Amino acid sequence: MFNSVGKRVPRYDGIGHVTGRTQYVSDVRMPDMLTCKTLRCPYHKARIKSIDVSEAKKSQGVYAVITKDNVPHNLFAMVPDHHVLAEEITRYKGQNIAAAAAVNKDAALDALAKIKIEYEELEPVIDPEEAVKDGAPQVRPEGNNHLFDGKSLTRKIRRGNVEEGFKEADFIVEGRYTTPSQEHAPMETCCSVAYLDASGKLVIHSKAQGLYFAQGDLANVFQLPLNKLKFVGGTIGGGFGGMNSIHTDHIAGLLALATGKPVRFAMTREEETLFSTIRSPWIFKIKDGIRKDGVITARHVEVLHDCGAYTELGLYAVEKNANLIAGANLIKNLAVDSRMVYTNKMPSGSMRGFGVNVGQYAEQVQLDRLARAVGISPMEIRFINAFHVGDKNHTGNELASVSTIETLQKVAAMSGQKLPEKYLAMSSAK
Amino acid sequence: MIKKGRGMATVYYPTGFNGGGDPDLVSLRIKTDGTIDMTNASCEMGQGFKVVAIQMAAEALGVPETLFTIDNSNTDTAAFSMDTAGSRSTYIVGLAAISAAEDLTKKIKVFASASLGVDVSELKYEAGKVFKASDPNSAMTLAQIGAASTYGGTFIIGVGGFLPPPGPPRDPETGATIPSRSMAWGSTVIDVEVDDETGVVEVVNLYDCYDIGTVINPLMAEGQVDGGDVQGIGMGLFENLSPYFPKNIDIYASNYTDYIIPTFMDIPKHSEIEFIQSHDPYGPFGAKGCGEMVTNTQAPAIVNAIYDAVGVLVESLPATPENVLRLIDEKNRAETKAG
Amino acid sequence: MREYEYHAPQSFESLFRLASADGVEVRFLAGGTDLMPRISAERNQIPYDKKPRMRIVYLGALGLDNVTEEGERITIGACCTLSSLLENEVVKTKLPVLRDALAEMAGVSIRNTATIGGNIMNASPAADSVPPLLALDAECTLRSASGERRVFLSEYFTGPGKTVAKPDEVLVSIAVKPGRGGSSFKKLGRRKAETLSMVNAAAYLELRDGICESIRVAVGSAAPTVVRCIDVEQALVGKKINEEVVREASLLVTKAISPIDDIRSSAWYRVRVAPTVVARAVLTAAERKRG
Amino acid sequence: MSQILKFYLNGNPVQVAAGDADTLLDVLREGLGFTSPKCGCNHGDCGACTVILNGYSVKSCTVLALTAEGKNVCTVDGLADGDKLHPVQRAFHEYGAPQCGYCTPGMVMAAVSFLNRNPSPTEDEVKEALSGNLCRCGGYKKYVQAVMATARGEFGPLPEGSVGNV
Repeated sequence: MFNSVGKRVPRYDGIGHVTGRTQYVSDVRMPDMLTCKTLRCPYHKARIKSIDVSEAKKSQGVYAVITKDNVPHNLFAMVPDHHVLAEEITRYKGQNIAAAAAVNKDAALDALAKIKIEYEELEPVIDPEEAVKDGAPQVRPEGNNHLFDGKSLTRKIRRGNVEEGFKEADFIVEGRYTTPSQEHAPMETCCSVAYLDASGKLVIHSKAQGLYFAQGDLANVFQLPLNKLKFVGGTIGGGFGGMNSIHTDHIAGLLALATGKPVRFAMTREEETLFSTIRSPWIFKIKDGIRKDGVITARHVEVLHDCGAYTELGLYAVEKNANLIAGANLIKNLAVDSRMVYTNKMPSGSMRGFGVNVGQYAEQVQLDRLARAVGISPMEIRFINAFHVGDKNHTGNELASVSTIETLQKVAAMSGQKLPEKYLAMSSAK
Repeated sequence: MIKKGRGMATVYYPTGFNGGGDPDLVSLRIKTDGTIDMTNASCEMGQGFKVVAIQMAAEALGVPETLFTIDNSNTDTAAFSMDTAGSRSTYIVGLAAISAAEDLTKKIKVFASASLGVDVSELKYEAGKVFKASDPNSAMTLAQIGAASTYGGTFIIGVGGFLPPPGPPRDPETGATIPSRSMAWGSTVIDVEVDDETGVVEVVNLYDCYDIGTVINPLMAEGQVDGGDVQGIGMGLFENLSPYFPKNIDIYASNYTDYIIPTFMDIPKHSEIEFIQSHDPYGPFGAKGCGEMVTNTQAPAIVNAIYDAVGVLVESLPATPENVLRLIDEKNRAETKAG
Repeated sequence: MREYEYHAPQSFESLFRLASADGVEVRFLAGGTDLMPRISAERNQIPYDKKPRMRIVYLGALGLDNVTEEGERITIGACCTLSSLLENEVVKTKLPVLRDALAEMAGVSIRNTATIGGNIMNASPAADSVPPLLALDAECTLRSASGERRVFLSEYFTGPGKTVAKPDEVLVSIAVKPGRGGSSFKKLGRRKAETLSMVNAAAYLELRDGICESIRVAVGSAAPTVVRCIDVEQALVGKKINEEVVREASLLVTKAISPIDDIRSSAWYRVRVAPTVVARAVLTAAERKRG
Repeated sequence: MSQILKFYLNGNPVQVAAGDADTLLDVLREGLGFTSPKCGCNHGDCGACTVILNGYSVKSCTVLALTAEGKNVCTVDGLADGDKLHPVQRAFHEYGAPQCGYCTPGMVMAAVSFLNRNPSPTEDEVKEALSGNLCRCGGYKKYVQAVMATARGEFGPLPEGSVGNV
């Protein structure tokens, strides 16, 4: 039926990969290139009482040292609330405060050592369940709790009538599940090389997963029109969502503008692991009602997302999580109440399975719990509650192509599980 | 003692940005020898974007994929892409490529019409050739068109785009909206062995069955699934930046010595992948997104398998030996107490 | 940023001259798999503290990479790489406990570089080569300008990263007697390869008619240094070795250890599983003896 | 401080200034501009910087550059014979083993070094031998399949003589 589609064509750049000729951002070298290093906050939260970079600027081999005062517009990210360089109050350990560009790494680090900075360490809040409480240390001036649609503490889904659904149930099953902080851990750490081309255009070699997205975001930071800012990239040593957030492009670009020279800013593995965005922690509480016949009659989910110090992609994760948290099951009576709270940690980024796989862990483990409560098998509960073509999912989305049942049938066969005839006869078609 | 257990998980996953509204553009330009330059600024990060994009454009034009080059390298020359995220690239770039191919064939016909002196309505395009339906010998190949148009001062470039229809604004009370029209589906069965004296869990067998619609390139899709399995195992068993959170985050992993991701030795002894035959009504050639869903089933399937093996429920990821052993101890204490 | 200088002395005389300088921090370099990452990390930090110049003295040109056998005594040069030992016939046939450990240390490419002397001199409580050598009652030979001295490995470590070796003393070799007993090493890592031990243990025991005549047990990653488990040993000497007896005795390992919470494992877990790891090492050693 | 370092790189004599505490990886990438060995961790954990040193695979970020004096270093650049790829390279490509490709040069070198020593391995031996090379995109599975296929001779015989030997 198809000619090209469906063929096992080897990757376009595969020969480059196996010969080592593929050029990644971290391989880009320019003549006269400077190296950037940054001064990062050593505390979870602190007030910068004073900062003096005058000695650092005089340090040998240094071309520029910048702080927030040198950033045309100090906010970036999808929800542009993240500071490029820290303002008076730092919000997480490792937050960038100042950056130096110098002839080499040693000179850049030597310069940073000469920055005179006075901190007042402030009480941070790390635990999201503490952060939501009244009187918790404030992560941001707007408060720790995110207000959805500008007013609501919770992001809601309501379908059917949950109370009625619980009444219909033979068993009520509750569970609480948590997921930790995870790092994307791409093999290539985040790296940028920025320079001004012959026309004066700022060119940034970037690991961004979305070159245009980063371009738009940083045009605002640099206050440059799009014809004066070019992003180069598209071949990166792994992203997994981590490169949807900007970690080095902004600072490398600012330093290239400040020095007129090519500037390379490559994070060490330690910086990547500790200070880049992460898959941030989640807490899920699920209460389900289920009938003896295995039909889930009602579900109430409470979600708390620990967003870290800035919004980055946390809000998007909460939205996506809420839409999918009830899982691949037809649940007629559903309530979801999601909250997002800020804490003094590195911010929540997107990570493969973004907002969804954490919820699906909770939901799928809870589903087995339900099966055990009723006394049916894990396979059975999934067949019984499966979506069919034309069903509406939990956000009212009509499902066009559905195959829970088919994947279950196949995976049962693959793993040598014999299914009862009635499940073999089922189909997602109604 | 080693205890065996089996667990499973079933998931579904939207293709594209939450709520749609995330466009991509594609351009297709014929060169003087009939080869084709495709551009779109999606990111090649190992998923196989480039080859998959080319295969879809090749399919749409009915020509071999060897004719193509692809430029995704910068914001000056590559057509707009919203982002490479949300399991969207195959789907949205594919639909944009189909649209660009349609535009290209339309423009080729117009050009050939003048060159051949045949009315556009009498021309057909098939497999890299424009010809008169009633007289196939009256024809031009892509190479002829590329050369004649370029040297004749006509720029033939097919452009197209696709915008996943933006969903209605989310209702703040009910949450009703349309996150995506296309959903991918999947189920995984995992067999584990749990050492009940140390809490060490090993994934022994893994069976994945996914519906990602039409599989554009099985080699790349299998790679995504294999990689998803390994990341899922990492999430299920190992990965935690600060294991003492929320008590504190001052003991943390800062490198690959401490932040443990799976190695060659940690992959299942046996694993199988199947894609079921399926066709998405909206996706390019029936395809849906694949990249993210494939790392969603492993953690819950592992946790369910651990329960099957030793009767303890890991409610906080990851299922490290320590977490599993604590739960086993608690269970044993509770059972002793219950007598 | 501090300064570094590198030397590759071709003789011990020049080595000792280099080692006895004032005002510099002398570091001996063998394979470098531990030292180089430390140096690279240091060179990426903002240099707030003024540190003295580091003098890196390479030991690779001094011929310390041989395994020799003299009667019962096997002497291993400190600069033998882990891979060379794994491939060594003497190690393969006569020191199975060391072989066990070597095979589970890091991965091939690190073992191709890393040396046994380096693993000892790091004095990490998690060093995998140390429990086997302790179980074999190894003896270290240190050499300095004033001559050689021998120190039993059991008296070698004074704390994490600390040994009895003086700054100008070089570990040149490690000697063991394989003995007639059975031996084994067990490791509990966070994953199955290329990983540091959460707890490890090695055992050597001599059996006669199923009775334990002599035994040495060492456990790692559970105290400031790798430690001998004297209580476990005493509880087993003179006993008929079976699973029950070994498991009972292995519980006493908790008297020898004082673990901490770290990124790899909590103290609780180490205390909880140390007896299991020790028991498994002892039982496998006994099994091998019975063969 | 820095010193002049002389060694053989892919069979050719090279001479380069090396800092006294520079790693072999630093010198290959920064001193000589050979960017095929990748820096993934600079800590000896990931194996992206794997090269063959006197016949043995090593993680070049753990090797002090000046210790390579007079030695033979082989990077992935030295494997192909003109356009003719080494069987391991062909196998990796055709089996779709690399994904983002950042771990691939190191993986190739580890596999080549391993096959030189053990030309007919079992799957378990392959996994053990490559376990020091991390990959975050892929599932390792296709790398194992590709090495096994190479060992079976699917991509022709391995070149005579061991790579990177003196």
